[in-house]
Parts: sequence; structure tokens; C-alpha cells
Amino acid sequence: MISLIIFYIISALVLIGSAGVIFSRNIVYASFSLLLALLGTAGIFVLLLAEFLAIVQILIYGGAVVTVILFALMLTKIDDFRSLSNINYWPISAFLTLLALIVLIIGIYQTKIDTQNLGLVKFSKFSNDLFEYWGIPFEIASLVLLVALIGAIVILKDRGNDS
Amino acid sequence: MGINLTYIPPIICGVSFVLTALFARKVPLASSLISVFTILCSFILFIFILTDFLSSDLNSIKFSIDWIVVSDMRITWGILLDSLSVTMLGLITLVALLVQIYSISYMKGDSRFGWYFSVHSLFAAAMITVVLVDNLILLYFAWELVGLGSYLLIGFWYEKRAASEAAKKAFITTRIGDVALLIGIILIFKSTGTFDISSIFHIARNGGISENILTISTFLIFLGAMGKSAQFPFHVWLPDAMEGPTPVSALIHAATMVAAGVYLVARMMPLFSLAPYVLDFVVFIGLFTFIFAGTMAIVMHDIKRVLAYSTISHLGLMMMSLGFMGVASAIFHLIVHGISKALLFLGAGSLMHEMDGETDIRKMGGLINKMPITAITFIIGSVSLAGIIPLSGFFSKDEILLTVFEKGGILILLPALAGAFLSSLYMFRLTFITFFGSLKNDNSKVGESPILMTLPLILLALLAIFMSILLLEISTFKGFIYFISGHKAHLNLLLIVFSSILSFVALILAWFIYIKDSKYLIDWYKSKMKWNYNLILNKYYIDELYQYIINQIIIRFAQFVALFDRLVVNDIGVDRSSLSIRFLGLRLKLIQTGKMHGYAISMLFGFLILILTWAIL
Amino acid sequence: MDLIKENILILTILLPLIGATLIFITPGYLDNLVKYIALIISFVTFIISILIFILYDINSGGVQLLWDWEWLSLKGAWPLGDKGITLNLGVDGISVMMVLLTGIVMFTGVMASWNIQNRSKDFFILYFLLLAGVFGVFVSYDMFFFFLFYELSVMPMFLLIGYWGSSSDFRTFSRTKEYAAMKLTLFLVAGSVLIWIAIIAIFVQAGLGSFNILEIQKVVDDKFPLNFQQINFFMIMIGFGILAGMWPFHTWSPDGHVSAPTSVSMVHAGVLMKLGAFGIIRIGMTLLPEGANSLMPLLMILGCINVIYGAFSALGQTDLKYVVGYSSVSHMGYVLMGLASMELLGFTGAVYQMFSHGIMTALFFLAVGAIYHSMHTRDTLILKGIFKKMPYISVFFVIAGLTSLGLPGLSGFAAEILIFLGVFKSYGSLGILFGSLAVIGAGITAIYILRLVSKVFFGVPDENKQNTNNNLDATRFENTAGIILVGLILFAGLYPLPFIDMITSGVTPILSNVLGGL
Amino acid sequence: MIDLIHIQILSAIMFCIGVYGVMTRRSAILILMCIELMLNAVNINFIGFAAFRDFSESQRIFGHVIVVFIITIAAVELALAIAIILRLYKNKSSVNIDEVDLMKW
Repeated sequence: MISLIIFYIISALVLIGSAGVIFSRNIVYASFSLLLALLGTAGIFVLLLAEFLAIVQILIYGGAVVTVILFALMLTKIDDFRSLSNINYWPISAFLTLLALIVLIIGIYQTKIDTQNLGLVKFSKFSNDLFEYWGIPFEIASLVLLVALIGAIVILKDRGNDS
Repeated sequence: MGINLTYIPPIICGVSFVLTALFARKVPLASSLISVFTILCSFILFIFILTDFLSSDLNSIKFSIDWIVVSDMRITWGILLDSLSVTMLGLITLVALLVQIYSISYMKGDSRFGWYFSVHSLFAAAMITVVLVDNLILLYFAWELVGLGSYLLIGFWYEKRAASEAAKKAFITTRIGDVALLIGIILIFKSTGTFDISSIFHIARNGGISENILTISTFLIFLGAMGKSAQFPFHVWLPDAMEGPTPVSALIHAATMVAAGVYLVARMMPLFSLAPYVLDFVVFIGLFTFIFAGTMAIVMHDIKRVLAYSTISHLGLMMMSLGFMGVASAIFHLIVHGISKALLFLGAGSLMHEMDGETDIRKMGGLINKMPITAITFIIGSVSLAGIIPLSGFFSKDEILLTVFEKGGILILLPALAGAFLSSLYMFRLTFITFFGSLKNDNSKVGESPILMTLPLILLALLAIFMSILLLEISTFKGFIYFISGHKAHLNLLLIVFSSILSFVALILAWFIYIKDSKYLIDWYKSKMKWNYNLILNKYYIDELYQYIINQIIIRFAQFVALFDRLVVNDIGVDRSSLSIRFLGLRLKLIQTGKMHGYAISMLFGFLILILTWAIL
Repeated sequence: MDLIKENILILTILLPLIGATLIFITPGYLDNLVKYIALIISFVTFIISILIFILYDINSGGVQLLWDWEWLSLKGAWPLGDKGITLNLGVDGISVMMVLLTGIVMFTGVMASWNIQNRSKDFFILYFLLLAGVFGVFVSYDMFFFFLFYELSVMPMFLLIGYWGSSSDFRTFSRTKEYAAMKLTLFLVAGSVLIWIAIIAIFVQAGLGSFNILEIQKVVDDKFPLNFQQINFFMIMIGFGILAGMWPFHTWSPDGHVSAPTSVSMVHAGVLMKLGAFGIIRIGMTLLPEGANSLMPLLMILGCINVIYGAFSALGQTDLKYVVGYSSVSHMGYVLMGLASMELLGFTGAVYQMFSHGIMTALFFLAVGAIYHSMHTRDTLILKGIFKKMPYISVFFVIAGLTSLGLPGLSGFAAEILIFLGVFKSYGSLGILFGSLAVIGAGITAIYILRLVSKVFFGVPDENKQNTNNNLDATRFENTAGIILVGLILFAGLYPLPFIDMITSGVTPILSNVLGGL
Repeated sequence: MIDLIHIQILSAIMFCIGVYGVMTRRSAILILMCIELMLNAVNINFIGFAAFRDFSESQRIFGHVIVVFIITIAAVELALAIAIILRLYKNKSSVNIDEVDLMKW
């Protein structure tokens, strides 16, 4: 019961954060709302007994991602943010999104699984699997990271007289 | 031993064709000798076959090699030997032999001397096969090859526009008949399941073929025969075919290929006899052609064309006889006519050979002194064809007239007699204009042809005189009519007298007009009946009509189809539809606005539609 | 010997590929070396194709010389089974004939392309790829590879026509080689889309997890309902029909012939169009017998239109290659009619016609190519008296022409007569109508061929209008090729029995399969 | 106790918010943030399923593993996207996504 209350609180935080991202008129506020939503997600992870991933979430999202986004904000002009905020055909978007939400929720209710049987995934098992069974995809993922790194550098590198 | 060697003549002629075609260019003379040698062998074999055939009771022999076998359908090469095929074999080998000997001299110095003889071999092989084969499909096989031989020989001097056009015309015209023939043959196959001639007859006699099919298929077969025998609507190719070398005309367009149509009808007579309407049609076509071609023969100035129309006319006579189921008289006339007409053509060739290829009879005259042998043999031939007693032509024509009289009555006989009168008239006209009268100055240096050419003439002339013996009963031989049809010939004295009188009237008339030069009759005819004269001189404008049909209708239609294919099927059907896709692309690409939000919205929209569709289904 | 016998079928595919590789590693400036390699490889392939003909045992029939290779067989991972995609090779009587035909056309085609100067190396690489595909189609018994090889044989065509072809200007319109190549490729790809759909449908419906035709054939009765068969046979019929030049999807073919270089025309008309009819037999009639049975009247009508329409179109053309191109359309109509007759005679005739027409049209294009090469025009209104200048080539053309008008003694007659008989026997009295139309089509063929021969080959050459400095007759190689083809035409026409036996052994089981669905 | 359906609905709402943001926001950086939101919604869903015992162990581990990969890929995507945005800003001196329509017809 307590966990449910905590869950509702955290969910509210997450949703407020998310809403902040899309409704905020100030981009800095928006990025901090994102931080809130991401940290909330980490909280949900904890509630669902996935501590390791919660830590990862905080480290990568809360730390790296938001930082990077803030850097990006700093490197670009945000004076004309007002004109960048919302566009005039938002009602269509809102309608479609609502429809999608309804569809999703109906779908969720139709495929409902009644369970409250929370359980832990053993970290040792998880790490064993990750490095044995999923070893090759894991390595590939690291390769992708490397490629992305190089790619980002290449994209941002000034190419001589190219302007 | 003769009969068992029947398959040899076509084979050796075929081999001779292959050999001579391969080496014709290098050693032309050798190729001519090979060709003559093989046809000579064939002729000698014919004599053995004939003696054997006469002395044995054998009606037909079977000898089979598979050509195509598909499960239960077999097409086999086999030989059907009866009196009809033996007779035809004799005519073909004899005329071919004489014509080839003649050609050695006639064609001397031609650049394609060797090729000429190889085609002759091909033709001989095909023609012999036509008369010997026991199977309708293979008969068609050889039948077409005969057409090919004729095509190659008519178009022998292909540099001449007229020759190549004539060859094309001959092939296409006969081909139209052949299309009908093939359909007829296959129709018979459809209802009997066999191509074997004797089995077909057996089935037909037992009522195995329905009447409609029988009528249609015999009609179609007769169309094929009409094409090859140049009967009325298909007659146009034969006069044009005179563009070929003259010995070719003697062989192909007098004695053999044009006789194939008559042979075919005679061969299929058991089927025709079950289809009375078709027989009536045969009579009608034969009679009409007999008179129709006779009128044209009277006015032509080209010696070979006169002979060509005469050939058409006589073929009509044979067809008429066949229409009355007078197979024996038709075949007898076929032989006599073949020999006489070959003689006439060779004589004409001899004239042309000495006169640098001149064929216009108005430039000839009085040649009897310059070329006595040619002239005399020619006169014998024409008198025989004109039906003067006692030459063989008289007997054969009379036999047909008798058949006509007996089966068709006086109503048919009268026009037939008119045709016979015409036939005598033009033969005498030709003879008188060419050999009598005054000698033209240009022709003063003309001399007799070489021995190789006159020898066949003499032989043929002798035959033309003495062939009538065949009709008579001599010891065990009961006469030709008996040989073919099993009942004896008989003569009707009244008819003999009457037709003889007619022939003599024609002789006298021609003598008055062309020798005595009493132009009165001709001038009267030419002035009063100018339209008629022009009509006949222009061959009743039938060539023009056909030309018009081909040029204005068939070719136009083909051009229309070609244009339709390009403009409608291709340009509209294919190119336009590809253009419309391109046009659609031009319009549809505007959806690609480059605005990310639009993409995002449409993506979500599409996602929703997919989900909803899935949910509804 | 046994080693060769076991692997002979894969050799037919590998040899052209080896040839392509060998030519690929030969320097391009050694033009003659390239051509001699091509000649030797194609000769060996020709010999192999004859060997297949000899090795096939007619008496036992069926599919022989089987060879297979598991190309992709992932146990378990494959969604519908564990057999996967295998390369199954095998021949029956029909494929033996087609392989023989391909061998002949390939060999003679190399000889006919001796005068290609421009990037001959690339030309022969593509040419061999094309033929590897064609051989592959004829010998594979696996639908996946059937389709793969089919596409392999279509694609090089685009480059061969687009690069080595020739554009032509006519009085009222023009056809560029790019247009022709594009049209050909798009048409054939459109056809292969339909084919691929049908193949996948058959694969899924059979539920064996295998593309093997022989295995699917066993479950045809259980798994394929009539409705399914009709829909898929229709797609197969149209898809392969496009390749066979079926009306109204034929326009790619004359344009393609006109633009293609000589040897490509030979292969194109001689072999490639046969792939269409072969596909209808191998996939359509074998795997969808009931569908075939019910849709055959449609094919008969289309074939009949092909015959008459093609013949009239050919009569209306003024370009030699167009005439020959439309005559191919007309003759493929006979093949379709023969197939549609559902009679042993007609079916056998159709396959024999495929063989006969392949040789004949190769000879046609050989002659036309040589004429174009020395006269620089193909306009029948200008050309005159070629016989005098190019006797050998003219003889080749005339013989091909006589074959196409169905002259007895040449291969065309033997094939056409069987088709006529089959068509006449089928469909009761309607068969008489169709058969008569077919015979009349042969008559029209005679008209256009003879008109052409008389106009173009006979007469005296017109010195003013055509380039006379260059009056080359056939080269040594063209002569050899022509003589081989003429010899085959004569042999196939005079003594068709061995070929007919071969075809009958292949055709009988397929036909009884189709008729069994009645 | 927490029910699976709670997690799912939270995830769905969060995802839809992200979608709405992507569709309405003009700034490239904000769109990027919204994409991060959507990815997180997905992560929550995965972890949610992995947290309940009704599924086999390997399936649950798979849920965790996939989240690890998603986070990795999110990082990759972010790095590249930020690089592209900065390059865009250098060229156009704006991060307005509407001004970037070079890929239209």
C-alpha cells in the first residue's frame, strides 16, 4: 500500500516533469523538467526493484544527457525561443495524441495481466547473462558507441574552406 | 523386284539435290549430270515398277518409316502404290527426264547452271513423293516442297523484278489454297484420328465421318487443289509464272505441279464421291475455268502466256471430269495434256532460244522453214491439244466429253463443247501466227536448235501421236481407262463426229483469219466489241482486283495494325501509363514538404489507422 | 565420366560464370584473347548441353541428373520449416531441349558478336552472366533459384541493350536504345513481381518450408484449393506471359530486338522469350494444374491473338528487325496456343516450337545483324538485291524465313503441324476455329516473309541508295554459326523423332497432371 | 501493491506526452528531449514487465538487458543528434526545425 502511494507520488513527478518539457515557455525550465522526469523514472525503477538500472539511469540520463543538452543550449542562441515554442496546429496533434493514448489504454486493458507478484532480478544472474549470452550484442553496442563518437566529431569538425 | 524399290526414286532425287546444291557453284556441269542421271535412274526404275505392277495382283504396298510419333499418333513415311500413282510416277519421271536433258543445252552458260539442276532434283523428289506417299500430312509435306521448287524455279532469274514478283505471287497464291488444304486434312484427322489415306477411305465408307465435316473438308481439300492447279480464282499465278526459264514451264507448269491438284482430287475421289455438293462445285469451277481461260488464250500475244492459259483451261477440263467422277478420263487427259503441253513449251523454248528470248508472237511468223523440227513437233503438239483425230489429244478430250455427256447431260456438254472449240481455235491461231505467214526480217538468221533440245521434242512428239494407243486394247492390256478404273473405255460415235467437226471448223476459221489474213472478222470484233476485247486482253482485270485487295485492303490493314500497335498499344498503353505514373509522382512528391512536424503527424496518423484496422478486423 | 555425369547440370551454370570470371581477369586490350576465351567456353558449354541430351535416359523419363546443394537451411530459425532454400537441379525432357537450345544459341551468339569492338570484354562478361541465368532457370527445380536465375538473366539485358545497342530513327518515330532497354527491363520486372508473389503464395500455402518444386508437387492436391490455383495461375500466366511476348504485353519485345546488338537479339528472341513459356510449364502447369486447366481457354485466346496480330503487324513493318521481332511475337503465339490446347500433340508441338523458333530466330537475327553491319540500314524500302552482294547471309535469311512460314522439311513445320493438330483436337468445335486461325496465321506469315524476300533480297542492288563500298558477306564466324543453325533446322525438320521423343517424355506427366484435375 | 497495469498506463501517458512534444515543438533540442521522454517511457514498460514473477527468469533478464541497450542507443543517438544540431546551428544560426526542409522534393 505504501509502495502504491509512493508510486503515485513518483508518477505525478514524472508526469509533471514530462508536461513541463512540452509546455514550458523557457527552454532552460524545459530541460530541468526533463531532469525531473528522468529522475522520477529512476525512482520508478527503484520501486520495481531494479536498483542497478536506477543507478544507471541517474548516472547517464540525470548526469550525462541533461548535461549535454544544457551544453547544447549554451552553444546555441535561445533569444527567439518564444517563436520556437509551440506551433499553431497543436489541436490536431493533441487530438491525435489523445486518440493514440486512448487506443493504448484500451489495448492495455484488453491484454491485462493481473499480477502483483513483484520480484527481484538477481544482479549476478543479470550480469552473467549480459556478458555471456548477450556478449556479442553488447560488444556491438560498444562499437556503435565508438562509431557515434567518431561520427559526432566528424560532423562537427570544420572542414577547411567548407563553409 | 521393282515394286520393292519404289522408295528409291524420291530418295535418290533428294540426295542429288543435296549433293548438287553443295557443289553446284564449283562444278556446274557435274551437278547437271548427277541430276539427269538420277532422274534417268528413276525413270528406269519406273519401268521395272510398272512391269512388276502389271504382272502382280498387288494393289498397294506398305513401307513405313516413322517421321513423328507422339503416343498413339504416328506419322509415317509410307508408299501407296496403285495404278494412279504408277501412272503419275511415269509421267513425272519421263517429262522431268526429257526436260532436264533439254535444259542442259537451253541453260548453257547461265551463271547458276548448277543451281538450276539442283532445284530440278528437289522438285522431282518432292513431286514423286506427292504421288507415292500414303499419308495426307506427308502428302502436304511434299506438296509444299513442290511449291518451293516452283518458287525457286520461277524466281530463278531473281534479278528480274518480274521474275521475283511472279515467284512470290505463285507461292502466295498456292499457299492460300494450301492453308485450306491443311485445315481440310486436319479436319479429317480430327474425326478419323489418322492420316493414312486408305484407312481414311475405309472409315469414310463406313460412315465414320459426319456429312458436314466431310463436305467442309473435301471442299477445303479442293481449294488446295485449285491453288496448285490454277483453277479460276487462283489462276492468276500461272501466266505470271512464265517468267521462269521455259523448260521449267514445260516441267512444272504443264505436266507436273499443276497436275498435282488434279492428282489430289483423283486420289481423294472416294471422299469426294461422298460429298455430292462439292462434286457439283468441282464441275462448276472446272467448266468455268475451261471456258474462261480459253477466252484469254485467244487474245494473248505472248506465246508462253497463251500456253499458260491453255494449260489452265485444260486443267479445268480435267477438274470437270473429276467432278463427274471420271477419274480415268481425267488422268488420261492429264497424261496426254502433260506430254503435249511439255512438247509445246519446249518448242516455245526452242523458239525463244534461237530468237534471244523473244516471246511476242506478232514478231514471229514463217518460222517453219527456218526451224523445221521445232515447227513440226510444235504443230503435232498443238494439233493433238486441239483435238484433231487421230492424235492422242483427241481421244483423251473425247473421253472426258463422253463422261460429261453421260453424267451431266446435254446442258453441261454444250458449254464444254464450246470450250473445246475455243481450245482448238487458240491452238491453231498460235501455230499459224508463229510458223506460217511471212518471215519477219529480224528473224532471217534464225536456225534450228541443238540436238539436245530437238531430241526431247521429237520424243515427245512421237508420244503425242502414239499415246492414243494406250486407250486401245492390246493383248493382255485392256486399255488405260481399265488400268485406272477397272472398266473399259467405250466410244460414242455421234460425239466423236460432232467434236471432230467442231475442231475442223476451228481449224478452218483460224486458217481464214490468220493465214488468209482476212482481217474482217478480227476488225469487226475489235471495233464492235472493243470493251469485250479489252476486258479479255486485260485478263478480266482479275490481277488488278487482287492487287487492289492486297495493296488496299490487306497491306492497309496490316499497316493499320502496325500503327495501332505503335500508337495505341505502345504509345498509349505503355508509354502513357508510364507517363501517368510519372505525372502521379510529380504530384505526389509535393507531400514531401521537408517539414518534420508534418511527417510526425502523418506517421502517428498512419499508426493509428493501422491499429484501428487491425482492431476492427 | 561418372563425375561429369553427376555434376553436369551445375556445370552448365558454372561454365558461363567461369567464363565471365576468366574474361574479367583478362586485360581489356587483349580483344582477341577475350573473344577466343568466350568462344572456347561457349563451345564447351555447347558440348555439355549436347552431353545432357545424350545422358538423359528417355525410356525411364521423369526428372533426371539430380543435383542438390543446401544453400540456406537454418534448422529452427526458418519460420515455416527446416528445409530452407536448396539449390536443386534436375532436368526433364522439356528442360533438356531448352538446355540444348541455349547451348546452341550461346555458341552461335558468340560467333555472331565477333565484330563487337567497343568494350568487348564487358560485353562478354554480361553475355555470360545472362546465359548463366538462362541455364539456371532451365535446370533448377527450386522456385527460389528459378526466380533468382530468372532475374539474373533479365538484368544484364538492360546493360547489353542500353550500352551496345543501337538507336534508330524511323520516318515517323524514333526508338533510342535507352528507351528500349528501359522498357524491356521494366516490363520484365513487372512480370517478375507477379511471378514472385505467386511463388511466395505457393511456398506459404504448401507449408513445407521448402521451395522445391518436386516436393511441393506432392502436396498439390491436398493443399491448393481451386480458387487459390486460379488466382496464382493467372498471375503466373501474365507474369511469364509478358516474357513470352503475350499480347498485349508484347511491345517490349520488338523494340528490344530492334535495339539490341546481334547476339543479344539472338539470345533474347531465341532463348529468353522461351523462359516465359517454360515458366508457365514448370511452375504454372506443374504446381497449379487445376488453375491451369480452368484458365487455359484464356491463354488460347491470347495466343490466337498473338498469332494473327503479330503476323499482321509484321506485314505492316518496314524495318527488317521489326519484321523479325513481330514474327517472334506471332510464333510465340503458337507456343501459347499449343500449351493451351491441353492435348499431348499440341503441348509437344509447343515445346518443339520453342526449340525450333529458338534456332530459327537466332538465324534470322544473325542474318539481319550481318546485313545491318554491312549495309548500315535495315529499311526494307531502301534495301534491294542483297542476294547478289551477300549470298551466304541471304541464304541464311531465306532459310529462316521459309522455316518461319512453316515449310515442310524445316523444323518449323514439324512443330507447327503438331500444334495445329493439338489445337484442332481441343475444345470441340471452338478448337476448329482456333486451329483455322492458327493455320491462317501461317499463311499470313508466308505473305510477309515472301514479300520481304522478294523486295529485299531479289532484284538488282540499287547502287545509289545504299553504301556499296562495304559489301561484306558473312565473316568466317558468321558463316560457321549460320551453317550450324541451318543444319539443325534441317535435321530437326527432316528427322524430328529423337527430339519429339525427348519432349514427349517430359510433357506426358505434366499434361496428365493438368488433365487429372478435371 | 503496485499492479502491472499502473506501470503500463504511466508508460503510455509518458510516451504520448513525448509524441505530442515531438509534433508541436519547433526547437530541435526540445524535440530531442521529447524523444528521450519516449525512450524512458519504453524503458519503464520493460522494467515493469521484468519486475513481475509471472514471467520466466530469462524473459525478465531480457527486459533488463534490453533497457541497458536502449540507454546505450539513446546515448548514441543523443551524441549524434546534438552534433547535428550544432552543425545545423553553425550553418543556419538557428535550431528551428521548420527552417530545415532541404529534404523536400
